[in-house]
Amino acid sequence: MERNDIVIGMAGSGGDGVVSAGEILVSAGASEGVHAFMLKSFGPQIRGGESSCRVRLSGKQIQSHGDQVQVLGIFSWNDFKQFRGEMHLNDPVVIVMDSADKTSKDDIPIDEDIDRIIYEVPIAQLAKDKAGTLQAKNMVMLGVLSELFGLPDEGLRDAIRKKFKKKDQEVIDSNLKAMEAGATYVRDEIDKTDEVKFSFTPAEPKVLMEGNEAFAYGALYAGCRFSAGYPITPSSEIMEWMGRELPKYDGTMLQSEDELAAIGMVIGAAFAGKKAMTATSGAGISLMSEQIGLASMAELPLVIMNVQRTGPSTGIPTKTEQADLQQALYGTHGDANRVVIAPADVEDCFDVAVQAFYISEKYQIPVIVLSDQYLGQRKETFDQDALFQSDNGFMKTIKREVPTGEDLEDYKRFKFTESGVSPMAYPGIEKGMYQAAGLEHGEHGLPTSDVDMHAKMTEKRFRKNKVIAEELNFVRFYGPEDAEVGVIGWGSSKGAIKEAIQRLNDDGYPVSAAVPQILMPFPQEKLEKYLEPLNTVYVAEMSYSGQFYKYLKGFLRFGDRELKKYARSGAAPFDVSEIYNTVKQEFE
Amino acid sequence: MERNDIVIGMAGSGGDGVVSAGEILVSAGASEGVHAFMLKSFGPQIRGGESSCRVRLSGKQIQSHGDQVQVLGIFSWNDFKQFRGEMHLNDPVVIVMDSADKTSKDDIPIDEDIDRIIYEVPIAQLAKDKAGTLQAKNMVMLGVLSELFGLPDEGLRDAIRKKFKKKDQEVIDSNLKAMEAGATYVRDEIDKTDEVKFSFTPAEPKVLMEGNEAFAYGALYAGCRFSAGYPITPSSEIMEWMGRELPKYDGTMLQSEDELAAIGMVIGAAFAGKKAMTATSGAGISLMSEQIGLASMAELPLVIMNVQRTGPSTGIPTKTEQADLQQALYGTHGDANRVVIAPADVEDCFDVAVQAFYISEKYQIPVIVLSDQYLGQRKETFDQDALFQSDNGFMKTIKREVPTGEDLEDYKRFKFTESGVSPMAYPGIEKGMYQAAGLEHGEHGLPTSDVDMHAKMTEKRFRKNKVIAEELNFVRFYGPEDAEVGVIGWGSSKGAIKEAIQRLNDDGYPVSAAVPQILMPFPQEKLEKYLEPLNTVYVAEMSYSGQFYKYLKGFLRFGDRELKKYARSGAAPFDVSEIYNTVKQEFE
Amino acid sequence: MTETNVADKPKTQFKVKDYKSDTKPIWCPGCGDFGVLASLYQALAKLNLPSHEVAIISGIGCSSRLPGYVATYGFNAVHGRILPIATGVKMASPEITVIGTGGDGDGFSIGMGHVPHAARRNVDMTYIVMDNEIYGLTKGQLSPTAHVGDVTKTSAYGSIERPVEPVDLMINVGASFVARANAGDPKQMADLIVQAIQHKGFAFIDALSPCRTFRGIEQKKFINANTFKVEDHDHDPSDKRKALDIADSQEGISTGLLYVEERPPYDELYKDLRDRATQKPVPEIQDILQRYIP
Amino acid sequence: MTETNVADKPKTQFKVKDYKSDTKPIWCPGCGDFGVLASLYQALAKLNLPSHEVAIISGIGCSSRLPGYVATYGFNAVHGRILPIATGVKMASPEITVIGTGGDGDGFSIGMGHVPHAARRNVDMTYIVMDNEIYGLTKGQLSPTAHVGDVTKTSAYGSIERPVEPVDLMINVGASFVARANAGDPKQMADLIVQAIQHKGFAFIDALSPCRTFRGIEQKKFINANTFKVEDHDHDPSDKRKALDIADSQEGISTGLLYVEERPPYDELYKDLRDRATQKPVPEIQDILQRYIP
Ligand SMILES: Cc1ncc(C[n+]2csc(CCOP(=O)(O)OP(=O)(O)O)c2C)c(N)n1
Ligand SMILES: Cc1ncc(C[n+]2csc(CCOP(=O)(O)OP(=O)(O)O)c2C)c(N)n1
Ligand code: SF4
Ligand code: SF4
Ligand SMILES: [Mg+2]
Ligand SMILES: [Mg+2]
Repeated sequence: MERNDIVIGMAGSGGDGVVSAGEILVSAGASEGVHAFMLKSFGPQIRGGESSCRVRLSGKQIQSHGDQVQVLGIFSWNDFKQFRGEMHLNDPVVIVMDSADKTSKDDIPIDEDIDRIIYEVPIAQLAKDKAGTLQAKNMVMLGVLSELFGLPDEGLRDAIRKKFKKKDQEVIDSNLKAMEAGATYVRDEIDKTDEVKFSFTPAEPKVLMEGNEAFAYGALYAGCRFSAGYPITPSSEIMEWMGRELPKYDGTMLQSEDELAAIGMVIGAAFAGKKAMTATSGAGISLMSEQIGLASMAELPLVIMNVQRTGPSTGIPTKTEQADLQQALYGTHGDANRVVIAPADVEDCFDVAVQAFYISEKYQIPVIVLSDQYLGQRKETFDQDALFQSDNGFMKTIKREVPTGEDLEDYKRFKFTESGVSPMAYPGIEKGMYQAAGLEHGEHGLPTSDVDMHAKMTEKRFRKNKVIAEELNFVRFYGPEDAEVGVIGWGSSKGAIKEAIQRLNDDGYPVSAAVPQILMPFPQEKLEKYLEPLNTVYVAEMSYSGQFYKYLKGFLRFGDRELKKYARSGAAPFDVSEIYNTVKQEFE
Repeated sequence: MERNDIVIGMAGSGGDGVVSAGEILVSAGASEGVHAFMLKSFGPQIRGGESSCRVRLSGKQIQSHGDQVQVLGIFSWNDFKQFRGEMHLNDPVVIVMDSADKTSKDDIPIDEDIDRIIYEVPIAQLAKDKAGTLQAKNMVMLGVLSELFGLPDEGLRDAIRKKFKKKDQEVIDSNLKAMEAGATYVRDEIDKTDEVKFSFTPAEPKVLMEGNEAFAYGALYAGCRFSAGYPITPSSEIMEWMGRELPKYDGTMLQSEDELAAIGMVIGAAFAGKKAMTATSGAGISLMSEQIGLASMAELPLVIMNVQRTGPSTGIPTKTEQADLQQALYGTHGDANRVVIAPADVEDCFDVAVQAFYISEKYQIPVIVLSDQYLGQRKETFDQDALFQSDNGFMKTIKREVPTGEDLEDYKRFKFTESGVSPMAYPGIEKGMYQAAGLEHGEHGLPTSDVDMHAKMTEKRFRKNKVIAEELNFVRFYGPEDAEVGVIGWGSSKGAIKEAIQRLNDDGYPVSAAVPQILMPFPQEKLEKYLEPLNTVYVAEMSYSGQFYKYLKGFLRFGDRELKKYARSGAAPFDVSEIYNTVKQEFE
Repeated sequence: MTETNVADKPKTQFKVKDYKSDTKPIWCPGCGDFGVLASLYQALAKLNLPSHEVAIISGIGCSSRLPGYVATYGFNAVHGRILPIATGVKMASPEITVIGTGGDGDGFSIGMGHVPHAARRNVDMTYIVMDNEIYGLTKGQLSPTAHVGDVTKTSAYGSIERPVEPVDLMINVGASFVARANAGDPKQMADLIVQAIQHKGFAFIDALSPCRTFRGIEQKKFINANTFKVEDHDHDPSDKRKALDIADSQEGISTGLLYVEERPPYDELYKDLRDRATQKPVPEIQDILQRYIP
Repeated sequence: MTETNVADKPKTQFKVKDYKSDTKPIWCPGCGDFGVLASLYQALAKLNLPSHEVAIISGIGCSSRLPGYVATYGFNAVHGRILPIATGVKMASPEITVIGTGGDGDGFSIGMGHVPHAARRNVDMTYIVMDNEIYGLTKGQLSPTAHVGDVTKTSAYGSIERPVEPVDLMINVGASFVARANAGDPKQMADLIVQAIQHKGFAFIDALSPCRTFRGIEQKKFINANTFKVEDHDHDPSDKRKALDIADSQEGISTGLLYVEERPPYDELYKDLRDRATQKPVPEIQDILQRYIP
């Protein structure tokens, strides 16, 4: 069976180079214009432990890591075990394994019910013989896979050359030889009995990026020139990127002593007039919560990226979840207004970065961006011209409004205005001197404990929400307008939801979905309109307690229609079939 | 008009001793068995600035600071200005003022529409003449008020004696003389034209306490022997109380370097087997949020008191608000289970302390107690036998379940059980050794990144909620069962709500109210039953964004009935008439 | 500061009154912080710094109310975060004169985690701690600089904790300018503030600023009776060991410039870093995309 | 520990294997932390401490995984909070032997705010920092003990920050026992851990523990080549100035016991405090109520 969509899983130990192989594979795909997607996963070992990757290649636009793994490349069954829970296998599954692994057929750690077609290849042997080093095992595997399933082999060779371009020609040659040995072995020794065959039409190369890179790049593009952070998985790549790039563009990246200092430095820079941001995760965002309240009170524009991981507490730092939503919405004491916005795919991380800076600068408010490990650390392709034109056509960059001549006569930093936004001075601007404060204050910024002033200022700070909601209310909708059953999700779940809806529609089910990009202020009108035709609505999210579900119930009028929760704890992202099967039940 | 309920306001500068006078007044009331209530309020000045107090005395059980001020004692109109916003005056208002204040009648800073009866008394003069010191001005004022309005004068004299009992007899005498001078002046010089006359029947002396004291006392009673904290207004009295008392009972109070350390020390002590707590407010609770997640993940029993103040950020440290609710419910990353419970009056602070330790120890979960400045720093009376028998009959103290012989053979700290609670060892218990962690873990406590184990452990941690909700679901209900309009409120708003309901019922309106004591897990069944007869429901809270309203909407089925929000920013607590007037509109 | 044209203007001579804001201090009569404020006005005037080119960052505490009384840019932030916020301001706008002002609790209890880092980075700022050995604003609890035996609201039976020694600490963790001054000696204080602001790098002043309300008049008397000036002792502030010796002197509390070291400040080091980063040609931002096309 | 009968039992002689848990370390081959772990087993056995009377508190980092490998009570808590949590354990249960183990980032970056306070209080515990001058667990970012010029994932153009000196810092802020040891010398390390645990008060060990993965074999070689033992130099650890001198020695990295001071630990001071609090008769808890009836 020819197909233009294939999901390949690989597992082995650190030395097996599983993740490198995956990277070469997606890079090869991208260079031949194939849509590619890659997830990696590691065991607890710091280095040299088990690792796995899942690669999806497709001729058509893809939105997720896909679903069941069709092809499994195994260096060691023992290493695979660690990933059993997250790698759901297709039935039948095609397996390429190193014949050096002597696990008996009966002990292979996959579900008994799943049919399997197994090709044993002396991978280690070939690597040693043909490339002279066991390190080339992954190249042999790539050769085998490529030959067996028709992967973009020219791209593969290119990608290998690029990967080792800083090494000697010798290294490149021996890796290419190893790949070739794998392919030759297939041609000479293997009788293909499975039906998996990838077919694709080469096209213009695609961009291949990780979400964290896309976000950092978007921030730079938006004019961010100050970033402070403290390393934390899975967000560190953002500060590392910033640390390399910002100094080139007259910017500053500081590694602070902790997250309290990171957000403090960002607050200082924002007060000083710079577009500033920090990125963190898990524990880090909780530590920042006090000063997020300060930014809210002092109406400072800044952007805080939270690449969510599995929680609570330290949780599982290397895995994903969507359970920091409530923390983003409410995680500080007092009525502290802020904006929360969530990217839905890698390319969207760029767009959302641009929008986050736009909103924060224009409305003088902290903007929290909710990405997650699934989004931040996956590799995904998109078209070359997609980046600088966002899905919702929004790619504006601005700088905050400063007070002008007249304002400066008796400068009121927190002047009551219709929109709630007051022109903002910063050190260096003559006559703009004022005192910023976490204390409640009057229009000039001076502390007050007056009951009425507190009421008025609170109202001012929240007034912005209406204006923001008018300007930014992007929601992704999928499926027919007259659907009966709807799915609402957010952030990184978009991919699985979108694909599930497509599949359901293809199968004749009247189902639609809505994925809001901005979560606070919420695009209420659009969502209420979306609800109109629906009888049943599912809220799908990777949070056991159903944080999004509770949030939506807080203000959306669901009326009589049935509201269902598809909420589960995270660590593994949604599979397409999970959403598909859940929603399909409605029609049974 | 004789009345057995009077509200007296006083304002002056620091040196005027306004707050002392108030304290003497409530103490006098309490000692004569009168119900008493006192609020104090200060201007921004650290010392010597404006201050004010409001004292309510009543022959019947009271629930709040009452409503409009009937009698105003003024040392200086200029100082009064600061408190105009929070002191709502009765019409007519009776004013006793120092004739030394030369503010012209027209410039008196009170609402023009309010009728006033003014008595001018040479207060400073009398103090100097009769007691030889201006410091006795407040005593003169007390004498005047007592004589004019029939306050408990024997009690007053007693209270003065007690107040100065550590001073010389001379001091006592001169203060008594000053008071007498005030009374004499009234008898000799004043022609009473107002109708305010307080009448009361002396009874057994009442207990007079502040909420912070009651909570600290309750914690000690519950067996708490470890407390760590960092000073912060308006919660510091709790750690100060603990610092004085705990060492007497073999306990420990540590002042930590910050709130991160405070909660850390408490976590250490809880891990070590002690009943432990901390108290904080505002910024402090936000700083603790990371480690609240740790306690949730490691299933550690501990109690965190948040005496809420006006926020966000530093806000107004000396004033009240109810806007930390969402922070308490959700203020950390990840799905971190915890219990949230809110006392409703001073005596309830004691009860809730006992319950908080009961829940935390029995269910091994962090318990957040939400008090506020209005509750923590007010003085309120209650009957002598009220304290050790709580409103809901719950006054149990327990200690956590430790593993027994069999459990210890292969001790599983996080063993899956039906209730979600697993016996908990601590250092010193043989064979109980385990590793606690903020990382996701298996039954033995060892770190895991397994998707399924994360799902099972998350479920385990949340399973407790069902059992807790069965055991603790106390709700205060007021008004008739067949009411048409209902009010739901929480925490310190209880007083104003209860009194408003009484007043509305007295006036013939079919209105009821519900005030849940435990907010998470929420007493859902009881509340849903409560909703049944109602056509309209008001959610009343001191939070601009309507945090409680949104929370309730997240899971309560309100059906067709109209749901209304009475949500306003804080700084001033609810007046009875505020609730009364709002709800009464329903019938107009 | 590329957006504003700070340097081009002819300088006028500013006076103390130009630095006074319209707000009246909320401090208690007799509070040492008045002295520090007065000295700061003096120092700013002496340096003739345009108010809009100065930013004063504070935390929370009586002392941290100071920025409100100065007509420069001010930020009365949250408790304990003066140093990170000040670092952010300075690194974002190196042209601005950055001053941090706060209390002993703000700086050495909750803010302690930032002290060694700001010092070792040598952030170019002046940090004045008004040390009254008590928590003033919260009404009298134990401070990290209070002494063993001190009875306060939270040490009812006397403190059992060895105090933090601000000057020792600062010298040890890498502050490049360390001074101590008596708030009751405005001339010395103003002189030291001038030097601290002029110093390129992290300058710390331990301002002995008595709390009349919670430490009584005795504290002030003690300070006045027990301080001596290092100038009178022929002290060489460039010698670290000597600085530590005189900081701990048995003869009393040393005041004056105790330690100073010339060392490039953080913003200058960062400029060099940018030079290294731009040695190779830097692409247009839009062209970074090319790197991601395999 | 009133609930358990710790002291009454006849003591058995424990062996290294009694302290090993069933969990296999996740550390990379060649990681210095293996050496520290082995030494800790040795030290516990030498001291013959019953495992249930020991609690090891760690933060987050490669090094902070250590408690999982020891069959005592353990707490793998959150990043940077070893010292407060350990203080809580010790003050709640003074009978328990409390050990803190973590990384340089955990201790001196995010955990810095607690260091001077635990030290000056003299909390009776042993704190071992596995100093590899890098962030291991998060895969190679700049650490506060890294050197100027070091290129890491977050210092692409070389670090511009003067490093924290753990030993200097600890001596200065009041630690009463300060040692440095090479993880590659298990005998020295084990000896020092034994002394640290025996010491009454806050004992710190700077464990030079190379990170093979992010610092390469060179780091280990450098340590082995450049350390010397203070025992060989006739060092007097009770002399603070000498301790500071040898800590900063130009001849190489000094190891061994650098500084020690006898001073009552926090829990003992607290016992005295309780004595003071109970000098006057203490009412039954129920009777406290009487105080509130006027
Ligand atoms: C996070 C946090 N914790 C506690 C407080 C309460 N608080 C305000 S000021 C202060 C300490 C004041 O002492 P200090 O810093 O010495 O300043 P001083 O008032 O003595 O000048 C404290 C604990 C706070 N505002 N924020
Ligand atoms: C609050 C918080 N911030 C950041 C992290 C991410 N993090 C985990 S370990 C670590 C530092 C590791 O370095 P170190 O403490 O030196 O330990 P090592 O791994 O080198 O032994 C960091 C930043 C975290 N877990 N929590
Ligand atoms: S309380 Fe002390 S520090 Fe605060 S203003 Fe008054 S005297 Fe100054
Ligand atoms: S990364 Fe470094 S510190 Fe961590 S286990 Fe590996 S060698 Fe050890
Ligand atoms: Mg102070
Ligand atoms: Mg390290």
